[in-house]
Amino acid sequence: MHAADAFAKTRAEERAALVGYLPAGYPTLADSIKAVEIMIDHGADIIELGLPYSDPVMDGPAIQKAADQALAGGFRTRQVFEVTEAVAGRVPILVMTYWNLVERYGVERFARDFAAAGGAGLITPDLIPDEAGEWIAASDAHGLDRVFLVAPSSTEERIASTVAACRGFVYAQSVMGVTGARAATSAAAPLLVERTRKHTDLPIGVGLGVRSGDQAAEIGAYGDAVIVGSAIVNCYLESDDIPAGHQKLAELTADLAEGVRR
Amino acid sequence: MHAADAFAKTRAEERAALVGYLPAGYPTLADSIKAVEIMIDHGADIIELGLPYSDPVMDGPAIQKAADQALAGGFRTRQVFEVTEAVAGRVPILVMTYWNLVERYGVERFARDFAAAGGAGLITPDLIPDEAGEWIAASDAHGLDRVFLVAPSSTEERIASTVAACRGFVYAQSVMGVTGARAATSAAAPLLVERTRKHTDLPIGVGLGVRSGDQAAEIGAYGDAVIVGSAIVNCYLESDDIPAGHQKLAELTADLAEGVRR
Amino acid sequence: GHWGEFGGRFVPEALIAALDELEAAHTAALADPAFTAELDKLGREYGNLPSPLYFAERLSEETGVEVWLKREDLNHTGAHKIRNVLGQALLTKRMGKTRIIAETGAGQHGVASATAAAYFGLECTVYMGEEDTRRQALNVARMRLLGAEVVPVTTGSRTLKDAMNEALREWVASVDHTHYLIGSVGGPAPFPQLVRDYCRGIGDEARAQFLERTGSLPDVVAACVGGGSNAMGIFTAFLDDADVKLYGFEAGGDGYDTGRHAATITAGQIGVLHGARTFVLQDEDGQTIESHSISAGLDYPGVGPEHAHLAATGRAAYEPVDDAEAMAALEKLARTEGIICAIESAHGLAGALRLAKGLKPGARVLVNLSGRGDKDMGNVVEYFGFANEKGA
Amino acid sequence: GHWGEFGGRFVPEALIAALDELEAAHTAALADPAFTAELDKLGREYGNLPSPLYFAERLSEETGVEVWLKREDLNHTGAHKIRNVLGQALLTKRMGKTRIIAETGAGQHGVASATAAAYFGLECTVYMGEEDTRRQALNVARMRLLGAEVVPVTTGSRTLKDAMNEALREWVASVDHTHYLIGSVGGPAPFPQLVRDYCRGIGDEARAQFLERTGSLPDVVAACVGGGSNAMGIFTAFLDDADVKLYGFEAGGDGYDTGRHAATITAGQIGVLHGARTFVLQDEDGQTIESHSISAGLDYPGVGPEHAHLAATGRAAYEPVDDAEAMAALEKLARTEGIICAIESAHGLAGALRLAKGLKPGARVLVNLSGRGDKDMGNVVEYFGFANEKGA
Repeated sequence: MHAADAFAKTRAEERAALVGYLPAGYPTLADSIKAVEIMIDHGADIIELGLPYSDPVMDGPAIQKAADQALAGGFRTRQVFEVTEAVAGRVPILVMTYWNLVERYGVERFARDFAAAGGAGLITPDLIPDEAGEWIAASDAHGLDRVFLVAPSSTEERIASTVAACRGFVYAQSVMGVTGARAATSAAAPLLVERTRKHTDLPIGVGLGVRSGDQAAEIGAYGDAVIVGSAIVNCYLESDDIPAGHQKLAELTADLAEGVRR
Repeated sequence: MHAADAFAKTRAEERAALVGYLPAGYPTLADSIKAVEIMIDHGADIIELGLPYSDPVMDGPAIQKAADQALAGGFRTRQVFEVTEAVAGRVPILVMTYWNLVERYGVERFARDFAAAGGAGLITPDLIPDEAGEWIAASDAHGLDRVFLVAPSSTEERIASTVAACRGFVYAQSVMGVTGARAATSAAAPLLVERTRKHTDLPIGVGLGVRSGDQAAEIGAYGDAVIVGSAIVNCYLESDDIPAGHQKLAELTADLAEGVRR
Repeated sequence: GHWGEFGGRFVPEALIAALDELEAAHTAALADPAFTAELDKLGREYGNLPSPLYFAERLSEETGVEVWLKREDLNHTGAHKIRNVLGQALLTKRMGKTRIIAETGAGQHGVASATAAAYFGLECTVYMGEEDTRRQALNVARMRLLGAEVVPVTTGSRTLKDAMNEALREWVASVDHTHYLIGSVGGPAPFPQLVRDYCRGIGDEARAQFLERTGSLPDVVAACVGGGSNAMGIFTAFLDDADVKLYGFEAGGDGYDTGRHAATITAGQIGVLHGARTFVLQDEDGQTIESHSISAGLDYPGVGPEHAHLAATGRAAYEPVDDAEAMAALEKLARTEGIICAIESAHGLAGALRLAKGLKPGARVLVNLSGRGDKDMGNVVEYFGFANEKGA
Repeated sequence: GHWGEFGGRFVPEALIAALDELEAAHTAALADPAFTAELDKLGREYGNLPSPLYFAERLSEETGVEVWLKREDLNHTGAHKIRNVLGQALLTKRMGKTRIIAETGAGQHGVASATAAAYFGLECTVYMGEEDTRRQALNVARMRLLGAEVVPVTTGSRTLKDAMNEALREWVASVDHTHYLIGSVGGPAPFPQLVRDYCRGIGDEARAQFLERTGSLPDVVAACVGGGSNAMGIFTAFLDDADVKLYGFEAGGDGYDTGRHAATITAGQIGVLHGARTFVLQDEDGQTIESHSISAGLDYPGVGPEHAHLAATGRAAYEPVDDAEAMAALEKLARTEGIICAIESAHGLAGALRLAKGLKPGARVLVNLSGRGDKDMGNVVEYFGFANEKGA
């Protein structure tokens, strides 16, 4: 399954897709699988698995904490394939990862093993197409989606070249800042989506800061996908135990899924 | 009484004079008077009263400690006249003092008050004749002895000019170093006395380090006066109480007096 | 932006525009005689440049080779770092930005950045691992005295690496009016070139001074390497002098064999860290490994990409120097020459003294004495046991 | 050896021969082109002299007068003191002596002496009040690292004054092979002249630099005064320039009115201390009174006799600057110019800033920035409360 499969469905339903993010291995390896299933059960259209990394420069405190906890629990890169394999089939599974982990595993080898596990593609927050030659070749060879980011600061030229390198969808970083749930979404987001649309027919996902169905509805009005990360991680960070986190996650996902369907 | 009176007597007896040093006000004001009396009773020929000073650069640890204690006890410069007056008449009383105390009191005023108290003169360890114009005038005016120091490092020229400025006796600093009882007296002392004698008929006192009758006898063989300071102060520093110190002082003085009479 | 396979820009797209702007501004600035003249004047009148080249006579007698020291310890703020911050701060003004941010480990780059910010009237925020703010409280005070805000970073290992992460995060959010004044020849392009360009005066001066004093070039140029700014600063002028051997000395920490070190080039693998492809101390999965060194300034698990390239091509050699060897060199320099250098610089000197044993008598060794040791006296006391009680 | 009624030699006869020898050796050395050339070379190549003259642009804008700083903080070891120790150590070698002793308060002169001793291969013993060895443990470590023996002095108030007593005592016992490397323009003749002669490069350089940069002489020259070496160092060149006003700023401590200060000239009486007649903080009887200042380097109850003379004749004016005013100036300089100066030097700057209010706009004020503030950061933290907790 690829991102395109999910977007075909959501476009047919004339709504935005809901993309749920969770670091693989968080809160535990087994519970990260369980969490993904909960998200799918409650209406997530695409799953974005984070690959925990020691130096996550794009992430705010919530996701850093979750990643640290996964690593402290012994998470290894190869386990992302286990998680993928366990949940693949119902919705597209993408992995969001800092680039060093892929380089270290071997770009071609990573693409091969991830494709074999049923993965859809990669979102690469610190890899721009300019540096992505090896990844572009490998993703072509293994038929994987390639999601690069555009940002409010991107020039028209960079948006054009970035979307040209994308496959599956384009990730619009809606605020200049790290990941994290925010009270208000950015005014820059609609403008960025509008600018990006001029250069591509690919779906455009909007990330960073969404924590409620209302916000999801607001973003779903102009974006093709609403990406939620920190708010999901917070379900566990703010719960006394994992079952309570699962419960919160179910409620949050349902709220968000309702939001993208308004 | 002047130093010359004491030396007239000791020369007649063909022996060296014993000069006992104690800081005025130590161990207390009254006991410093008592201590002087003990020294005179047991054979001291000349008394050297130290004037306690905050920065005694010529003195070793014992005398520093005694001076600090006297100052901590509230000793004031003018009290040296009280002590002098109380003990004057039996032997010459000289004051050994760092120069700032005299300058601050007023050189002329100090000479006047000290002479009035029956004092014999001053020993000035940090005043050389070159800087002593005011003191020379005042000591002449009030008939006071002027004891300057010569040292092993003094040139022939300096010895000559220094002894020329002296009255009463000449103080030969027998070692290059601070005051303090020493196990062995300096080999430099006899040489310094010999060099000094070529320039003067004044008696030559030898200071620094004497702590026993044997050492006193040794120095008395070539010096005209044996000056004892730290060993006397130690009588009190090393005793549990003042009466014990007085007892020790009596014994020490008797031993030293015997030494200069061998 | 690349040296062979090294360097590049492994950063969020959000920063690319700022990096492009910076690269363009830097290139234009270096081509603008008014800018270079102003920077030169600033260096002379404020930074105390050029730093002297010093022939260490007694040390030379003891070692049998000529030891020459480039005295960067005499610069304003006590290290070569003033060159970088003056250059970047002047560039910040030129770009019309009003604020700088910086990461710092032991605090030296933070102090230098705060200094430049005070001088130019820029706002300044310094990110520093919380652990480091405690260990280096006096440098925190220096920065605050200079008017900078110091933000203790409480994520990860709470040290330099995490401070750099935090600075990058903050930069994304404030890039329109804020310049990230990076402290070494690392990070995404154009930082490695830019920092090298502002530090290369070390080598340019030293090369000219060496020629003037000896009529020749040195046989060996040695420097310590953490991120590598002082080393690139002195190497650059000699890159085309094929007969001049270049040596970078990395922190060997407790000893290379113990695994507790910061010898990134010697022991690291190629990877991506803090925006550039370079050598990185990392585990099997690519997770960064914490580095260890008595020298806070060398205690970093990455290294500037140009060094990675010089190592890969063989133009420069990189070897570890452990804590004990560095501290012995620091003491030797103090006792023979009356110079207390930074523990960082002592690594370069120690490496040079080790090399000297294999050189022909009279060979000429130029060592970049990159900083002074005042900041390190706490460590020195701890290491040598020079506490008062000992001698009292 | 005398300036009017001040100066002279109030020391034991045992030292007179050594003082005569020293005076003769110093006079001969200054007349020997080989000696002066060697000292000059040493200053340039090792001491980083001449120090720059710096126009403090932002500070000038704020104050309305031109503030020029003589940057002695950029010298090797961080203060003007290197000039004195290099001169005296070279003279020690010339006299054939193999050992130096020195007194130190906060430790700066001790570190400078230990530095010169290491450089020249001389033995070195430093006397330091036990109280001070505890308060300045890092400077004790510096001296020991440089190979010097540090002797904690346990007599009297266990501070600088007592360390000086102890050094004088020790000198009497070792004068044949030992030079007493005194740290300021005090002590018995010829020390005040000698130290001034080795420090006067500050003013000689500054005067020439000032003329070159502005075409004129400064209206005011300001410096802090403890013992007074940095002040005599900069004043001497201007003594014959009748239009140049000279100002010495003493430590006002808790405030002049509190009596807890070190304003020796302002509050002291003429007396004899440490070998010279000068102003002394003393009680009715002539016992020395303990001085008080946040600046360890100014915390001394005496002052160089030439300053006493300049005060008595009116050629220079002396005023107290209290702790608070000095620290405010220190902070202002840090924030406007990116320079953290020594607390000593901040007294001179503070005085100059106070004077500036009464000067015509554009008047030119030259301040001797005699040292850097690294050594003072502990005090700064305490004073301003810049501890980490505050901002964390």
